[in-house]
Amino acid sequence: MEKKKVKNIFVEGPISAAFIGESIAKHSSNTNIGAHSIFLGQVRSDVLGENVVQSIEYTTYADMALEKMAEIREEIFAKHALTCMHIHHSLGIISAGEICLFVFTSSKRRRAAVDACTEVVERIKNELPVWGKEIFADKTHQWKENTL
Amino acid sequence: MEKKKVKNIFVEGPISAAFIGESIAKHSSNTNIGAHSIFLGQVRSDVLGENVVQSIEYTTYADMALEKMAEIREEIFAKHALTCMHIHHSLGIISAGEICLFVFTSSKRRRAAVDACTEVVERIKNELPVWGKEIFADKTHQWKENTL
Amino acid sequence: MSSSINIIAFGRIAEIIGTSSRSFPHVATTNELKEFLNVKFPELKKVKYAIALNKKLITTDAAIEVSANIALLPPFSGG
Amino acid sequence: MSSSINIIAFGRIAEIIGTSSRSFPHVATTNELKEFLNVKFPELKKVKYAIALNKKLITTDAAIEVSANIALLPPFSGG
Repeated sequence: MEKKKVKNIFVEGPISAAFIGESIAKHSSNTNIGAHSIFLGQVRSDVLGENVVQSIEYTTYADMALEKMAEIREEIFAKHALTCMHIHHSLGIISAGEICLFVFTSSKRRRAAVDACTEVVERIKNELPVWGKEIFADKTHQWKENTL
Repeated sequence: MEKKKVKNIFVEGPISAAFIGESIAKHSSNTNIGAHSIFLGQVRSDVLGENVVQSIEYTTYADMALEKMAEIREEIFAKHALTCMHIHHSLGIISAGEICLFVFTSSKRRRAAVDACTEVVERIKNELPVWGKEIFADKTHQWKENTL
Repeated sequence: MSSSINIIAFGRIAEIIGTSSRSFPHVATTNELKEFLNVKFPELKKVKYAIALNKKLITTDAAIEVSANIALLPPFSGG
Repeated sequence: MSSSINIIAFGRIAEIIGTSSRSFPHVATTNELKEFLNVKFPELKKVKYAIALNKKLITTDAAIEVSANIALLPPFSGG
């Protein structure tokens, strides 16, 4: 089996805006970067009939997800002239309004960062074994399904 | 003449990572948002022969730029199902590694935020009367030209 | 002693089979496993799910080794 | 007293004409203005620039009112 560097992308709980700010600040020392593209997923309080989503509980099959993510990372770097890419996905209960996904790509010119960011978000949603359980105000729940 | 709400997008000096973090944090109260897309332009220390870019000095024809930006904003909102859009562009001297452009779009589902962000960045670069003077270490300069 | 296989399950599938990790008698292939599970847990017939063998999604019928990591995966909904 | 027009210039164009705001004798159209400027500042011939009248880019020859806001704009390079 081929070896890939497997980086953890999962964090317990929501991703704070301050953490995102700090991640951006760290890149000021790399003066070869001209463009950053960031995607943030935020938990939405969708209304389903009489119910309102209060939070989403995320679980994953971590071994498989991280192996798949390493594969995606390798393919994205082969395809786009990126300087760096950072990905953070929440696990556990994330309340409406909180951030559950942070994708951050950087490159010399904007095209690579923008294209890679969009592509990796699609691949995360379609290919990573992660599940979101939408928890309603009355404590019932339903399982999210990503639409392609 | 038609009236458009003209919002200022220009800030003197670089855009701080902390400001970006605070802007993100402000959106947690809007639980109708599911996706944020952010583009950041960072000043690159390009090498031209023996010279290295130390900073870029940005100037604008503010009256015309803000009128054009209001027009772009209106068209972007008509085209994409956005919740909100925030744009900040630096003026004055911005050093290599500092952020000079911050475009921030939010929407219920990711497609609108992502497409609008990419589109508005292109339009800002192509249509706003803003000029960047690349200042080299030896204090000589050259005028940037955006490539399409 | 007849051999057994260990199966992990996630999300809605774990709810249906009542646990996230469980042993079953060994079956030879992934299609046979699906048939076995559909009989044991009729509710599974209503749910779309995939099988991963050793962390790889199975798209056609595949042989199951006794030592394989077998996972039952409902539709993904990360991000 | 002959009428005059006020012109603002930016970036490289302001460097060439030596100032960012300046009066010139009134000319009737934007094409005439370009000819006048090219004679007065031969270096301008080497530079691509656009003219904005009242904050709108001019793409064909246009009449210049005495009161018009006239701006000389080198290629944009924001962002």
